[in-house]
Amino acid sequence: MTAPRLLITAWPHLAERDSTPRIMWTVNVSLIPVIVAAIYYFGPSAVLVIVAALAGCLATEWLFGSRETLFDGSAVITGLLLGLCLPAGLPMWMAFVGGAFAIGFGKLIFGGLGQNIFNPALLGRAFLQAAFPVALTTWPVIRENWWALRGDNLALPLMSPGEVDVLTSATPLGLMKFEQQSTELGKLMIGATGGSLGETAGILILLCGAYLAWRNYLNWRIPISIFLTVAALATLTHWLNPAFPGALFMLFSGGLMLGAVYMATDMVTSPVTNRGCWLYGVGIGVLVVVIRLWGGLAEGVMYAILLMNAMVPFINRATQPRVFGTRAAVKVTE
Amino acid sequence: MSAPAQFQPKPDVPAWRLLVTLGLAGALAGFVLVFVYQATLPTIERNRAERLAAAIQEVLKAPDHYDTLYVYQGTLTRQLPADADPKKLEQIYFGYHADSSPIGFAIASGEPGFQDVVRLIFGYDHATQTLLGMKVLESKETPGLGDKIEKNVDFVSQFDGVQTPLTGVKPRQSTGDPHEVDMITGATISSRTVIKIINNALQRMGPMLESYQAAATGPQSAEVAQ
Amino acid sequence: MAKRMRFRHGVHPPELKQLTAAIPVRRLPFPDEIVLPLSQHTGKPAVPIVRIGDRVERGDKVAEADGFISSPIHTSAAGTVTAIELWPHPTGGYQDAIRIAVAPYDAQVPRKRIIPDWRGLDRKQLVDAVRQAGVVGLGGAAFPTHVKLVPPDDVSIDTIVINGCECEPYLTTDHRTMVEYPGRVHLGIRLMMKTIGADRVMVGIEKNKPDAIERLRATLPDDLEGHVTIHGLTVKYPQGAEKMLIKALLGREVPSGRLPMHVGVVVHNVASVATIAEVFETGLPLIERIVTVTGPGVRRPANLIVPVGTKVRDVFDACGGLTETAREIVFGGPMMGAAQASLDVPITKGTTGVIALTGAEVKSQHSYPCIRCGHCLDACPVFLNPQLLGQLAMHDRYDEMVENHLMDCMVCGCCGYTCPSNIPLTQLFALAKNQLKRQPPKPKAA
Amino acid sequence: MGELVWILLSAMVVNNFTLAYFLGLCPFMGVSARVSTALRLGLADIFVLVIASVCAWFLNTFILPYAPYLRLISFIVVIASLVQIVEMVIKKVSPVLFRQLGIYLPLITTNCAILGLAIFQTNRGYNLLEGLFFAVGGGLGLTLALVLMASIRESSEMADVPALAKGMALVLIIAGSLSLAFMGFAGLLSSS
Amino acid sequence: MSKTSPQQDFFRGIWRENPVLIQMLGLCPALAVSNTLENSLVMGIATFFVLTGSSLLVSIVKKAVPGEVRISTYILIIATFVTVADMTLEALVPDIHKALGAFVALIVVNCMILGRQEAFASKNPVGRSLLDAFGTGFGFIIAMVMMGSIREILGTGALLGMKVIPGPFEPWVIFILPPGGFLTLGFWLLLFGWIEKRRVERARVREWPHGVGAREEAA
Repeated sequence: MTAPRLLITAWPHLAERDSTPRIMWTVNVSLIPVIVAAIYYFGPSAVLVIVAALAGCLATEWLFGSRETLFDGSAVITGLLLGLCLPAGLPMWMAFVGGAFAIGFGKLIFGGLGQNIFNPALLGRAFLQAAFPVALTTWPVIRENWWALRGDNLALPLMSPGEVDVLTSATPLGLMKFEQQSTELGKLMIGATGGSLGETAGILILLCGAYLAWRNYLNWRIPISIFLTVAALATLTHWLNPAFPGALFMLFSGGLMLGAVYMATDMVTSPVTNRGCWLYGVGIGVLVVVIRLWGGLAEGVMYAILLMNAMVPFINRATQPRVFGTRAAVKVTE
Repeated sequence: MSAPAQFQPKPDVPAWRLLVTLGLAGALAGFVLVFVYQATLPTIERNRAERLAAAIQEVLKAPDHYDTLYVYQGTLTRQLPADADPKKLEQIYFGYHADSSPIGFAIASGEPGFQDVVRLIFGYDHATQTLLGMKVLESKETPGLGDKIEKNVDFVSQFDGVQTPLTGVKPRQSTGDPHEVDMITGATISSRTVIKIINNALQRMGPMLESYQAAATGPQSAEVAQ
Repeated sequence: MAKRMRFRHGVHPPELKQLTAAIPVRRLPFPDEIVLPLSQHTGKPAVPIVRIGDRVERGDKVAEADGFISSPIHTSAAGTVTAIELWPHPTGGYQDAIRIAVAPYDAQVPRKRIIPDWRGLDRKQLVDAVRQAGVVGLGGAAFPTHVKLVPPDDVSIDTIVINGCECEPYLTTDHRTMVEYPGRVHLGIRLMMKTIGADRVMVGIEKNKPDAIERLRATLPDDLEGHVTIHGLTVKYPQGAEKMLIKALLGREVPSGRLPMHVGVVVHNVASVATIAEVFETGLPLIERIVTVTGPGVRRPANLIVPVGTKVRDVFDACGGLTETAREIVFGGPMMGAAQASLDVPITKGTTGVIALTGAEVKSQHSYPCIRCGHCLDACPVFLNPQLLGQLAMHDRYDEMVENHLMDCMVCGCCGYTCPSNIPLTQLFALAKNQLKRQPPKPKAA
Repeated sequence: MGELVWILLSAMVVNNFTLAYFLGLCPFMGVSARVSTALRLGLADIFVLVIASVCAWFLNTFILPYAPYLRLISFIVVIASLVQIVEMVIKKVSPVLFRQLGIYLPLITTNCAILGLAIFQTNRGYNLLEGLFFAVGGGLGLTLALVLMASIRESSEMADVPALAKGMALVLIIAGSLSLAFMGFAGLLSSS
Repeated sequence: MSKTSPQQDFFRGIWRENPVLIQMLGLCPALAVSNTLENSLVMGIATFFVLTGSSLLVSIVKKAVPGEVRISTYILIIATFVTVADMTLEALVPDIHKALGAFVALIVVNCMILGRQEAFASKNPVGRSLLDAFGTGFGFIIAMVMMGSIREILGTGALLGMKVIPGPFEPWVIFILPPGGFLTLGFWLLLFGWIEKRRVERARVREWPHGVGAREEAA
């Protein structure tokens, strides 16, 4: 018998079928329904904004990252998520800048995939929100003419968006906070309201999230703890002061669904321990409610997640698992 | 700072020398400071007065002259008793036309806004319960959005002639009510802060203004009648 | 028992046992040469007592145990000692081994009763016989069995746990032992109860071997009834790890850094138990064992009785040879087994199985950056944080690894199995432990 | 009461001393590499801030009306010497506490957060109670920023940060990101 | 301290040992008030004044001050100069003084100033101390101008209040907000790091023109 050329690899010689690129691309695929919903509601503007954000991310990754990381799907997730949390009428150049910042300063500067502290997409959005507060809070309404742009998407780079005749309206949260107007729950659930591109279709996002949780591509403890915390606090505050919205409204309005399912669960920027995930989710839930009810902003999901991202290294330290056989009460027969 | 680490005590220096050195340095510093203080004080005070005058000028629509009133023990008074320290009391201003007919009060007040405390001064005619003008003195509101409360002429000019108490409405939803102020789109909190400051200040000061105006205009109108 | 017998965490690799699970054990013909490494067990290597040119009969002792935690080695075939030299060893690298050219056409008749009959032996004599027979744990680690038969005076053992889990994929050695030699298992149990002095025995078998559970229950002698219980356990890796098994069966947690006996338990692999009985039955020392030869790279997978020292090349020949696509040979199970660099590596007492993997099964060695998914934390049966440990290992921060309980790691491979980024976590830990063994961590500065 | 809570929260998160007012940057950049150190430094900070707040109020009420030009000098001299005295007292009374916090005290005395607190407090005309809330809020804010920064730096220590960004550039970017995240608290408690 | 030439004394602080950009001293004012060029300049000049003034005084009186009270005396001197600067600014440019707010007073605790006294002025003759202070002060002003101009141009589209970017430029408000301060300094550090890297690479190519792959890389 001729000896084959033997390979020496390390044990274990079996591995789960999952791989990092596979996880990333699955998340991307699971975003497709949400993107389709965005396009259904916001027309060609949705395509333009998402493509611009994606281009910003990929261009930066290509320039400063490596070839491999360009194709592992992680930069694509950042681009899509960033695009989905922007308003439809945003000039494309702003979305591009957001993408570039997200990848450059949200990810690459920390050493690339897996090493960043803050969710890159949210950091990119927070940067845009701070840089262009007006453009980022101009919410176009869903309107009859599907083909019309929802704002000056095509503004020249660095230039202000021109005055385009677009009907704008406040988001359901804005209406609630500043004018005590509630929005019909049914509309909230199917997403027929003003808001960012991807935050409108609550039910759809939940379904996609359930799929990802089933595949173990997201830690279900995070969204569940966020939902429970927000629902509990909202019920309590609503009971104490009926001017505050109730639990269902809180859950389905704004970016909570998108944030809880896709942003907070970003593996890199969420805790590694399960106990940590519970804490992290509860923290996000509390911050969301606090910012929404008592803060100056109508929506707090983005900041809540970023703040808890900053807490994650601390949470990880504090929730190290108890190692087998180190419980104090172990009885030792001597 | 690494300074303390390099500290090398020299035991042969007597304590009195240390004290003398510090004392000398302190005395010298004090001397210099008093000198510079004396030299700059007039300019500084003039600057402050000018700034205040300019603000009052703006919100009271160019009064000929004005009185400084102190909030003292729940009333407004022009003359303070000798034992009260004017620097610790809240001050408001009462302006007159050239013919000594009263214009109204200029009241400065502040409350937390979007970022930090917003301070503003507004002119108020108590007789007609209308505002005469508003000027933001100090704010850190978001540039380009919240800072429209001081930079947007449309917003600021609304406070000329509006009835109190104010209510804020969205631009497209105004009904023509004289109490309404159009808020700035996207800067609801900042707009509301301005309205809140004015309403709260008037609520707090209302009775005082009432009694002062009655006292001030009463004798005056009698004079005119004579 | 109402309580669910389980431990937390762990992984569910594919079982892959169907290749050999139903194939009865058959005997491998004697090869032309056997190679007996002096170190086939945990502890000090044995010392050779033969010289080159010596003629030895089957079952003769060729190397003597060196100390208490050591074990003698016997030849598994008659022949002539041709060399005592460095030879490829299953743990990697080269180690001293005795090469014996098997005498052709020899009847291979052993000397009579090297090991005495067990009947009439007292406790001490029994243990000594086991020691003389060179019996070691057959589950893989090859810890000398006699050491575990005499608990130290300061501990009292109340339960003997028999490990029939065989949680590693592919392997069916223990499975076939239980199905085909239940009598030996029960005899072994009886002998152990006598030496250890415990009257409760719990046999843990994963539920994917219903025939083994059935067979052991059916053949249980009446007098052991009430003392021996046989438990079906959830199928999960690493169910067969001592600490996990004790946790699952008894709910006791072995304290970090201590041994099972500190919670009153001794764990023996089921094949070792059967071997204890076997040496007394046949009178021969441990010179052959059951090995599962399997994997997609083998033409005819089988369960074989292999003379210890047979080169793996000869084992494959007996199974129809390797396929064209075979790429990697693994000794032991796929989770913890070691890949072999040569087909000349001999089967030792601790070799549970030989697996030939094809290119399709060999795991890619390309790893991605850690994305902190936390799957390894969910997998680690001893609740370590492999993610953190891995990072520390990559930066050579061994002292901090110890602070994070590196020493509790049993390199079971769960973290590496589950890691989507394919980071060789288990190797990093094994390497770090080795480094630390060589160079103990500095005591923390006060 | 609402006013006091607002002062506390404003100094702590809305206008965080470090992330919005840039006070106490030296320890933030320099000492914040270890979480345990950062935590102790933060606690010591709160302590000194409270002392400074009381000092500043005292000086401002009883002395400075007569000599306003001495404000800066008196603040710095009085606060520094008082901290020194407290340090000595702690050393005598509780050596354990001294080992935990004391070694940071000299470092803090020359920290701009202390003088900044005193000046902000007098500029805004806070009374004693308001000053105390301001000091505690500011101290909590400093501690929060320090601990967050330290834990993030600890975890980035093992990251493959590009050589270009290693050190201060990365710290500044992290600080910028934290500052961005803290913008979420804008308008807290002032909307109603 | 090794012997240095007067040129070195002066130029060291401007670039190679720039207090803000290299030594990371005096960050508080550099980040807090650098949102417009005007503020940055005034702050830079005020700091320059305090630094040179106190350096001069410290190097004059250095012999007379015992070591034990050295630091206290320096702080006293610095605080005096700062108060002078504070009052002068309030008299001359009240609007900018208002914008700078408490940060003028905080020059006292700018580590850069006390650091120069402790490290240089207290050990060197008057002339050299003054040169050193000039250099460091200029270095600080340069850093402030670099911060202020970038932040003002990007944050408002103008420089010193005059529009410099044509067209309907959309200002990047973040640059005049606190996060912008951190980020701008971060950008500058990255840029300098990159330039330095290039310089080192070039130098290496000059030294070993046929070095291992170095030439191709640089080309």
